[in-house]
Amino acid sequence: MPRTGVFICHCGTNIAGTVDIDKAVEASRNFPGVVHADEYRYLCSEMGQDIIKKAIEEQDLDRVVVGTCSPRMHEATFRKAAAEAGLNPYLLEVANIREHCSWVHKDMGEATPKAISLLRAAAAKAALNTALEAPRLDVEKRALVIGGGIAGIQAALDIAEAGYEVDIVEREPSIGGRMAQLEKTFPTLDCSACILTPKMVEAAQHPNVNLLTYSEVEEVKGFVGQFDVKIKKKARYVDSVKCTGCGICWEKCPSKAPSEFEMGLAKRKSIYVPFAQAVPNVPVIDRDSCLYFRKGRCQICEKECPPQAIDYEQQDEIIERRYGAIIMATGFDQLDPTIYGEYGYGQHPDILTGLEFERLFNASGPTGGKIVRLSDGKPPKKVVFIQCVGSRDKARGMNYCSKICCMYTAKQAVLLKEKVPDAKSYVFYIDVRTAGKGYEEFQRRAAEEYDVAYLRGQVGKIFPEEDHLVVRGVDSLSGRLIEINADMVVLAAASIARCDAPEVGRLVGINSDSYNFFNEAHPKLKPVETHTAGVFIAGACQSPKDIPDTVSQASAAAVKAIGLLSKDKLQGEACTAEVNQAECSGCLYCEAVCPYSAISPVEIEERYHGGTLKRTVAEVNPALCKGCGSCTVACRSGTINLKGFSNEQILAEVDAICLQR
Amino acid sequence: MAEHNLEQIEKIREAVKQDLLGGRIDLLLGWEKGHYWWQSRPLFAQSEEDLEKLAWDSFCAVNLSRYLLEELKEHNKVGVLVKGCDARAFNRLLQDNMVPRDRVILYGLPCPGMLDYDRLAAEAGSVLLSITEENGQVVLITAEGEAKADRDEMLLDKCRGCIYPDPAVYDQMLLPPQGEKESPERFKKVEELEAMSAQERFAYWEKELSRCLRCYACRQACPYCSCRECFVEQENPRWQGRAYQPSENFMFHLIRAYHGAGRCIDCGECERSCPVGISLQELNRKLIKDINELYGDYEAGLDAELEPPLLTYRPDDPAAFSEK
Amino acid sequence: MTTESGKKSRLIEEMKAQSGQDPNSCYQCGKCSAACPVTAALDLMPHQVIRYLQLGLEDELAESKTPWICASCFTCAARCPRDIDLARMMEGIRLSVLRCREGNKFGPADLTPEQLEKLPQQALVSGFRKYNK
Amino acid sequence: MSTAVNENAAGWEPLIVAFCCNWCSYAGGDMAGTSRMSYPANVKVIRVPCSSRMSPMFILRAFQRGADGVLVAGCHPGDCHYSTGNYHVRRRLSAFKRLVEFTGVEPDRFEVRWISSSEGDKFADEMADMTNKIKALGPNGKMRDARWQNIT
Repeated sequence: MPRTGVFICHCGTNIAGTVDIDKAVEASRNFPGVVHADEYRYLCSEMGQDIIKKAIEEQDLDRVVVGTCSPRMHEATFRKAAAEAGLNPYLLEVANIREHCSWVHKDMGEATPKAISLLRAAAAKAALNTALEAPRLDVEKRALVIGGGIAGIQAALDIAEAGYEVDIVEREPSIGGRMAQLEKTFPTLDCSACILTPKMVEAAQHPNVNLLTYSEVEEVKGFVGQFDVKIKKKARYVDSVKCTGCGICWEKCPSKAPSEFEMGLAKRKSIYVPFAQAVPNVPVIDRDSCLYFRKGRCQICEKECPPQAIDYEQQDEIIERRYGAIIMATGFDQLDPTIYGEYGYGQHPDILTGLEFERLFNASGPTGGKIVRLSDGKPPKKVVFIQCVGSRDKARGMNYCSKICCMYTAKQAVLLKEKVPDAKSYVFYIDVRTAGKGYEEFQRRAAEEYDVAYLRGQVGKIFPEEDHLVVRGVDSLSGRLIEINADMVVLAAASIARCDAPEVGRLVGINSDSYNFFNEAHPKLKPVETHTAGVFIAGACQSPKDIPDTVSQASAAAVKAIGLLSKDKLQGEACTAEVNQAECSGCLYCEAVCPYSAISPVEIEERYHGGTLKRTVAEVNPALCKGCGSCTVACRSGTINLKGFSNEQILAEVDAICLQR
Repeated sequence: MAEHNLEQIEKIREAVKQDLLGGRIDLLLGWEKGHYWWQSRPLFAQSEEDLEKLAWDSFCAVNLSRYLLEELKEHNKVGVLVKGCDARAFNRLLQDNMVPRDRVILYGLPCPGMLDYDRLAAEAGSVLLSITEENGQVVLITAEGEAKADRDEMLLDKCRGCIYPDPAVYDQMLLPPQGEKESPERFKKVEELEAMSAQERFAYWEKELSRCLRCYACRQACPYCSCRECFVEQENPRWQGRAYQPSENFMFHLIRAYHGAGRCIDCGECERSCPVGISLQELNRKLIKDINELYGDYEAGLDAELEPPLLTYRPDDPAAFSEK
Repeated sequence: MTTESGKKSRLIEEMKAQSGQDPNSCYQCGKCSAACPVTAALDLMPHQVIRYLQLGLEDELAESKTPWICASCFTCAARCPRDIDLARMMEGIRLSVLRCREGNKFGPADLTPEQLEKLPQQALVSGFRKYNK
Repeated sequence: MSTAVNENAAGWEPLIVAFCCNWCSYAGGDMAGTSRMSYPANVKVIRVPCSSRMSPMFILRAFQRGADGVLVAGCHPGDCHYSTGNYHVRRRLSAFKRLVEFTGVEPDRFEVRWISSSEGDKFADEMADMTNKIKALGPNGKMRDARWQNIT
């Protein structure tokens, strides 16, 4: 029986509060194989780890059991400490007596016996632990960024600056993302294009950055360090090399279609670039509205194009490349407020969402930068902004606060005053949230210098009357009904996750929360990492965010990726499956269920009655195996076992945990 | 031995003789009469006079495919006579990579359904000397005289529920096929047990499994039990005790049945070979019924290309537990 | 729900028991008051009634006309972002006032024959519902 | 063999073994801990890398060693860290659960649940719900190995 040491942590009062530590230490002494039991207030601290290391050397321990917080929290810490004391890190076992015991059972009488049985199970498992070595995997020195908005661009530039190759895959014909649709950005009101376009150009020209626009990721296989990705480069029907971006084609093109970039408020040609400063400045042909593709006629763009760059025969192209790290920067959408019938969105041209109103400010936008009513083209006198449309709404919308609406509404109210001096803005709000640097000051200026009326309350009904819209709301502070004959209504619709986010997330093996935002590994300590090693997230795809937070997350994700790419070898998974080939009957059921195709048949020779017998058995490639264990259950005779969670260990844990004493 | 049996045996012998003597196979697995007239036991024929002992009658219930596992170790090419269930057993072994298809020649024998001696003896009432068969009737010849019985009544349990008497895979078909049969009562017993309360069901199985001697005859006869070392005999880890004791018996039979989930060909050999007559087939049939109901009809062994249901999945599979 | 004086308010506890609604989940956005079709006749706006519940102002609630005017058309409940069913809450207040304050203002026996002819069916039923508890 | 388990005298506390997958349900348990929820101490968690590591033998072994209830918890289908683990579990344990019930074990004694890493509340509710159901059912004599308690 290996010599086992048990160490129990008080965790201040987190554990000691409801678990009788001394009783647990006493009980641990008579577990089978335990020769040393100790406790300390903060085992994970420097001092705590030294106690363990000293005990390993002095007591000549070959197994260690620590009764502390969740293994997901400090298993790595204690394994490192054990390794420093010369004990193979995988000979240490953690009993989770905090999250799974002291924190969830208030009464000492219940928590202590449970902690003891969890410790007994850990000791039983530790006794059967074996010394393991994690395989060393090589790392492809190239990163993949999915999403070409400000988050993707910033992350890609940081990675490129660190000297690594990086590909940006962007679904739209140009990078730029949501930020390209903005006119000004809060709180400094600097023009969005002026700060974004240089970054886009820098990304286009950076030797290490490769733009794959109008492309989508089709398939991701492999694992951290060796992601094999298939990218579909959709056919643009324009030769990117020849095209000079002169614009003659989209000037002369006769057929039009609603512009996605302008949120449908304006039209674009069938051959188009989404916006003026598009990078790359190479148009794409939209098959659904192009006369040539629909009826085989026209072909004006082909005739008019000086460098003859149009190529109707261009086909979609699948690119296969290997990457070491992946950053998801897929951005967000805005809620469609038609679910709020009382606001009448979609039934009147002068009721817009925040993003649509933002497009009106843009010089190359649907109204050329002039703020006019879309119904009759006259400048609006009274504009009503309604906050929290779909946000903070448990019943019909999203339960969370979208974080950016209070600020962009204040910004739009200020811009409105500058463009239409005699316009009056009203903002129906529940709470104005201005928690960023310089945010509160900016919002107060909007209220004080730009005469924006902030009404604490909500709107019950909006209905058209003659040439204006009657907005009926309440000012809950004064308790009075408010009725405004508004010329325009702007709904600050919630920021929501992309509708296809779960599928895109599953491509790279990460899951999303109930709102379809990607799940970070830890909300506070690992905000840009995910549970899948090598896959990082940045920006609004993780939760609604403003530009400063998005950019800082992008750089954070970039640093995580760089940290990964800078390693020449990566530590793989130590707890992998292993076949006892003498007993393997070669049915290969394990191979059928292995999600990572880490198991393959191999021919072996066996002595049999004097002669030799050739037969097929299974073999595990430890570099590919991730240790899920599905093969061990598909195998009927248990000849394929999982190191670290072996059949013997789990049975021992069950036996130990069921002992009621 | 009925005359038509003699003709059939002659036909079979002719077919296999050319292959055996011609060297295409160096062993033939067939049946020969056993110690009693109502026993037909496996025949390992390697020469012409071995073939003289060849027998084909209504008692050839033993599943010959199972013997391939051992015989293929010593013999290069083996011929085997396969009824409907034996052929499906062969497909089962093929799917488990236990038998190389190119070293086996299958002689298909559509099966009329094998008779149950205990039922014949019970029907005869006194010492049964022999039987003859004509057009669906069995003539029971005893010391006191003769009695008639409907052949279908005298079938083995496993043959009464048989749907596929014709071999699903063969190299040569030696006798005319019979066509698929209806088996309305296949899951009758399962449904009866399902209708009981948990307590009653437990009492039923407790009584049944308490008789289990752990002789593992069921495992030895079963085409899906092809592990080199069965989990019950393993010491490290010690999955299972050796004593025949209530909880151990439950563990063995539940796990053995589970190992057959989506793999059991419902041939009934386990029940037939069980010395204490435990209704083992009902455990397997319960799994077959549930898997058909949950994940689509699947008849193990009919088509070796079809993947066993528990080795694959569909993202929108139903579950037998709440998924809310 | 403790009133400023800190003592447990029986009326409000009764209301919560009756209606199963928790006033604390309201963040006073005012959507109910904006949607309510009869605000003109109310002395207290719906969101103010909930505010009084939150503050435990028992006496003012007992005197307020609003719970009695509310015809439970459910517009507020349909639009409340906090999923509070105000109509049930108003019903709860009515019942609590009747029970805790014996404020039975108008019994079915006081109906005159003429009123009986003119009263629509629904008013009769809701009358019984409100008053005879 | 349903040994007359005399624990159902007053004060009997059910023993429930919960096998939780490391990536989702175990993390859900941690979340229940960090948010200081509470659930009965009868449930004891064993960590497995994925719910697809759950062999029916472990479930029966728990019953043999005197567990009154067994819960297997994994990620919601589609969220499995190993991509297809819980799809296989759904078929395996659906078939096994019905087989176990067929031999007389009450359905509530062996359950499977999908709990994600952010569903701390669901983790606590499922544990409490399971404990109550098992308390209602009483001690599980079936498949219990009477020799076990006095061996060690």
